[in-house]
Amino acid sequence: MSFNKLDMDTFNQIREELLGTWPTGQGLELEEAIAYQKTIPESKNFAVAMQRASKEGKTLLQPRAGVALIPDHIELLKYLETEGEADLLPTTIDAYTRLNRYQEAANGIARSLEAKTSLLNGFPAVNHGVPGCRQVTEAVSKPIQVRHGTPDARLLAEITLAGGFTSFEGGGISYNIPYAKKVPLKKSIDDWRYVDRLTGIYEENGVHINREPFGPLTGTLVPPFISHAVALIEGILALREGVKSITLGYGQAGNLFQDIAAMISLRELAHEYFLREGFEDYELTTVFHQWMGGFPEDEAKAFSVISWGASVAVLSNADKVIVKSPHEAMGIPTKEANAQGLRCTRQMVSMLRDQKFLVSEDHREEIEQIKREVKCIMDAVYSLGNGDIEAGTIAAFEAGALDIPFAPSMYNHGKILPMRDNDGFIRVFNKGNLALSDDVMAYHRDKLEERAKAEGRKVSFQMVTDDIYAISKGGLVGRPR
Amino acid sequence: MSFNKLDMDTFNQIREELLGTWPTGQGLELEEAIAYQKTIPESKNFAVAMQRASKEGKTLLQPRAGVALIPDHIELLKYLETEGEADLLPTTIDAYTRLNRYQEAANGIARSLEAKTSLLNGFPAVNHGVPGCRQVTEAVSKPIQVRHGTPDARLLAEITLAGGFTSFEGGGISYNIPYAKKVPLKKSIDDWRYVDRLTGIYEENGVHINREPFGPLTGTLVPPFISHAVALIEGILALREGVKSITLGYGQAGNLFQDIAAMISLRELAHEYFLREGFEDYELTTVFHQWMGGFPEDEAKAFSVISWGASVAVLSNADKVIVKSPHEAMGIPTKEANAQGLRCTRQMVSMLRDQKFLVSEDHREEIEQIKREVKCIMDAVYSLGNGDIEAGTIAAFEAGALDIPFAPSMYNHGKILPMRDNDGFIRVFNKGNLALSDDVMAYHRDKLEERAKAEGRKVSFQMVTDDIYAISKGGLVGRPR
Amino acid sequence: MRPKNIVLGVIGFDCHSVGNKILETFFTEAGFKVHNLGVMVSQEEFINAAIETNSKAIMVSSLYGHGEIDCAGLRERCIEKGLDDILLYVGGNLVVGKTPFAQVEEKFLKMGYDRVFGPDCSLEHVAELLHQDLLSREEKED
Amino acid sequence: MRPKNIVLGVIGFDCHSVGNKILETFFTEAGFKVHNLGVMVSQEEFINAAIETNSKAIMVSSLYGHGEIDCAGLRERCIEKGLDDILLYVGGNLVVGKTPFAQVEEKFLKMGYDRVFGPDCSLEHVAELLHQDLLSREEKED
Ligand code: B12
Ligand code: B12
Repeated sequence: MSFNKLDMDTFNQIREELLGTWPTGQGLELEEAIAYQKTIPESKNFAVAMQRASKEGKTLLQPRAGVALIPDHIELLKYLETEGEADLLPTTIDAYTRLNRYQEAANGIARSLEAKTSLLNGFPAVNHGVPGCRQVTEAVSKPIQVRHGTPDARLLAEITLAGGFTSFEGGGISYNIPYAKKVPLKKSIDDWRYVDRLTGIYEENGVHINREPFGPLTGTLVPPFISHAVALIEGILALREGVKSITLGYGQAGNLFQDIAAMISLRELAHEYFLREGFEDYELTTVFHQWMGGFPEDEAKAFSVISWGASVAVLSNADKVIVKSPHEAMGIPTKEANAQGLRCTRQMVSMLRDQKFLVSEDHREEIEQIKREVKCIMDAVYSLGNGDIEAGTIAAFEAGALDIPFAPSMYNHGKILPMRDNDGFIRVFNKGNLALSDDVMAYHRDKLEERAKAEGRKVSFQMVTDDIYAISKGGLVGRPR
Repeated sequence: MSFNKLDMDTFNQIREELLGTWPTGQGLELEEAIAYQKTIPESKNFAVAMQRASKEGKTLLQPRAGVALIPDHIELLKYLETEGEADLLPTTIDAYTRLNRYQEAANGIARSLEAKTSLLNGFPAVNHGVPGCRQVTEAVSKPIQVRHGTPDARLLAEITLAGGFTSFEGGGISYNIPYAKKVPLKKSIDDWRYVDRLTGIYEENGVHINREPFGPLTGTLVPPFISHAVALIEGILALREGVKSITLGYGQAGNLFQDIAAMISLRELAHEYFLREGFEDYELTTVFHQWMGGFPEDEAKAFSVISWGASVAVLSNADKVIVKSPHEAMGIPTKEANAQGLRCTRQMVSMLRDQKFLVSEDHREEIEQIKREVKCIMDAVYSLGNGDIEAGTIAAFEAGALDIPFAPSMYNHGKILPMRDNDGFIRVFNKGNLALSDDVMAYHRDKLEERAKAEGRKVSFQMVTDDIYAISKGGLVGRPR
Repeated sequence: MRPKNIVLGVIGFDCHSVGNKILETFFTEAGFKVHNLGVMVSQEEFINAAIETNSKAIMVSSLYGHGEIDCAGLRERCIEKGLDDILLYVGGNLVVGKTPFAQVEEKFLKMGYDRVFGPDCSLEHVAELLHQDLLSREEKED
Repeated sequence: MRPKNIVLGVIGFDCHSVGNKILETFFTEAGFKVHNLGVMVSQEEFINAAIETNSKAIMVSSLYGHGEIDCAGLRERCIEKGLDDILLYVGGNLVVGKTPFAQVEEKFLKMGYDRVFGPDCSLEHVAELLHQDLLSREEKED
């Protein structure tokens, strides 16, 4: 089958309309933006930093952070650079901007100015416009990325890339299904095609920009094969539009061996599928997210969860780890709490970076198991789309052949129920319409029966609920009380 | 060869003299003490708790804690029980008492009363006497142990066991060589024979008392085979005197695979050597100590070190973990900091308890390597003593065939220099007179050369210093700066 | 006794769906008839649903930090629409940043919410309070 | 310039030997002639060693928490024994419990120590200060 990049005419037509949707978009020149990007020193380029980390076997640390006002946001980032020892910086975007509610964001900025504290849960980059973004990116010395959760991120991408950010998170599936309710998947995939094409244009003009599909999805009991399938699809779609630096992500599941198997299989699968799609010229790196589900409120316990994520990130050779803070269960962290999460992670990363993980035969078997599962899903996607991966993805979500647990989107089937087995591996309890083969499902069912037997209760929905609360209540497998 | 328990005449003779050395010893009746111990509910018996943990595959949490005055000490322990969620309680003894300086301890009590805060680094149990100890042990609801570092702990044992403690830490080597300067090894081994015999007498009278040789020794770059050899010797000496519940310890070295190999080999070796000595009727359990060397000052980083220790404790199936606090680098922790260390550890233990560790072939090889090393040392001890393990131990220390790194004792050879290899395993750089075979040493040297090559510097003493500081400065292997 | 109707949803542009699914299951098992609007629910949608289903309580969640902005004015709008006596419960991570709960509670009580809950609240306790509160409203009405 | 004699040791009944071994190596490499008494050193032993070796500085370590008790009176005893002008440096975990360093410093300065160091002190910096302090004592003597 064949595919083409989004053609320049269509791109320009969309672009013209897009830039008119909010005042800060008006008059944005791509040439000027590219020229500006070229003035940014290599030491601040995200793609370069990721590739170097991968070559040197390092795990880079990145927090999440964003507040409403520019001076506060700069202060926050600088604190995370110095006191937090962060290697990479974020700019987390507020939830109004994520849903293109720029008027509400403006209101949030105004109320934050009044209240002298941020009432927004992130940095409203579109409202602050290109000059505001440049103020931020120029004030820091580390590579900096836009992190968000935006189904239609086209304007955000235009403004932030012109604003000097060198990496952009998200994808048409991962920033829709877990983040939105009513956005059609076809629309978000199309809109992200624009973002990827924009990135491709930068690349073609000699500006290296990193792209990172959002690995963890809903952050809640997501079996590795599901997030892997999404990562592979979004990776392929990005490479098609000319993206060169791609970072695939995965959110910690909790069991050491499942997580390491997931990280190993993610890398191996990506190369396999990318090659199969005809791509050879790309830089693949990985990111591991510390526990993305509910956290314990007690800070000493939260440190433990952060540390465990940090250990597994290093042991699995992630090129980057996304760091949580001891405030996670309660609210957006203060800069101090955020820096504590970073320093805790830093200590772990440096204690463990020299340690090679010795993979056993049984462990290798779990790696193969994940690959088998991913193959089931990807085969279904390709076949439902008659070889067209976009159409196949949309059809797969519609049919529930690809299904993300606990997601809010009405375009998600929402029938799959994951559950932990007796060792804490996330397995599938109810597959819904997931395109898993019978032998794969038999394996999952055996594993879950093992747990049911150990707990002296039937495999049931109660276990799912217990598993969701487990880590925040101190545990991994939600045992009966 | 043959051996006998310390005979009752000698025991009683020593005892009479001993009890006269400080007023609180006078008139202490063993029958009364045994009768008192029998009134203690089983739920508070340390030996029972350890054995149950082992059977149920649980890892119990125990902090270190002790202050000068009885009411404060009780408050502290109760806080650790409730806010700290500790499973087992300690009573850490102050350093004057450890060296039988009861007069200085009395002075410390007086000055603490004045200052309204503890000026002693532990609980002076001898000065507080049997009634004071009973006040403490009766006030708490968890099993409680005496933790110290006392070369001559005979009076301390008499008073605390009569005082209702159900476990007693230490041994003739482990509480001398790392803790004292001028105490002859022969003397401390003899004095600990008394302690073990006393414990044996309790056992023979139906009172189950746990004994725990101190595993970590100097806590600084101790290769597993050295602490294992000491643990085995002290275990054998204790069993000989009638001890039935024995907990062997090990201090975290830092590399996950070395630590797990150490814990597995410790258990396997103990059963092997105990059986060889003719013991079959004993309860063997294990304790893992979170990092015993220098800590980072920053509390967020300290949490990371605590968490790492907690993870390895669970993954290695330790029956008990000794918990550090985020204040470790700075001073004796407040009760709050101590409880934070416990809660952090609790979270990790419950997140990881369901996870089975998958041991690979290469990993199994490290287990065998430790066993080969221990065999070298134990063979030397047996042969130097012509089969008499006490004499052999004394001779081995004198010859340096058994040598503890960085120890203050003049009865320790002090020539061995340990160092980390490129993966962070602790190896032997300079063996001094250690009884290691040539092939074992060749393995160590190869591993260290690997590191030297990676660092582009010669294997040197500077590396040892760098390794000592590594964790406190954020690292494991002390890389050149 | 017929099960009591309640409306449930996550307000504003908030996508956190996990807690919402759990609340739906929980309150249903606790004997309520739950009308769950899911995530990203506007004030209008809450009010219309309450009117349509004749619910006597609205359970508002806000997790993502914009609770202060999103929740303001709901009480006034309820009164406008004739829902004079409706119970308003609100819970979640209601403000941006870790904040002493008493402060958060005060803020939302002032906005006209009847009860305010942190993310750590015991759902059993909430269900009890809700039964009681609904009962005493009924008694008042009688 | 001949290397300057200094006495080093861990005071009281303190067994922490690791830092002591490092200090010995460090100060030797920094150009001092170090008379290391090791751990568990009494005040008398420090003073006698200083007299015997004609040392102009005593470097006292205390790690185990009893520093406040063990270190008191050393200055007075030095004067008694005719060591009027000897430099007294003290370092380590000097008191029981995590305490703001300024407080610890004040306590030990009052006891007559010339300089006080926490466990995190930079040894390079200490060596510099020691060279300077010894130099200015010599100048005074001249
Ligand atoms: C998983 C998660 C996500 C997932 C959500 C996936 C999904 N679709 O559900 C993803 C990754 C997508 C996500 C995204 C974001 N998240 Co989020 N997320 C979490 C996390 C880790 C767990 C939430 C969860 O599922 N908990 C488990 C469920 C069972 O608990 P719960 O949601 O708290 O609900 C219970 C209680 O709150 C209570 N409750 C809730 N509502 C009500 C109502 C009533 C009446 C009552 C009585 C009780 C009650 O009962 C519920 C059941 O027990 C929390 C932090 C945490 N809690 O650890 C952050 C958190 C909620 N997220 C946060 C933020 C800011 C965001 C983002 C804006 C991104 C960002 N800036 O970091 C976006 C949101 C974008 C948007 N449009 O909404 C913040 C909110 C900050 C604040 N309030 O100050 C939190 C607290 C993290 C943090 N500390 O920064 N998130
Ligand atoms: C290893 C260790 C042990 C080992 C010691 C083995 C040995 N023989 O050396 C063992 C396990 C045996 C042990 C025992 C005890 N320990 Co201990 N131990 C430690 C630990 C973890 C590391 C010490 C170390 O080796 N650090 C590495 C070296 C290189 O650093 P250092 O010792 O700090 O020395 C440097 C600096 O302090 C400085 N410095 C030191 N002296 C001087 C002097 C001058 C003039 C200058 C300029 C600088 C300077 O330079 C040195 C080199 O860089 C520390 C906590 C920590 N630091 O993390 C606790 C610690 C020192 N121990 C402590 C205690 C209380 C004890 C015990 C009493 C047991 C107990 N109650 O817990 C017993 C002591 C019994 C006795 N008689 O002394 C406390 C002291 C508490 C306090 N001051 O409030 C500490 C701080 C732990 C804690 N937070 O509770 N310990």
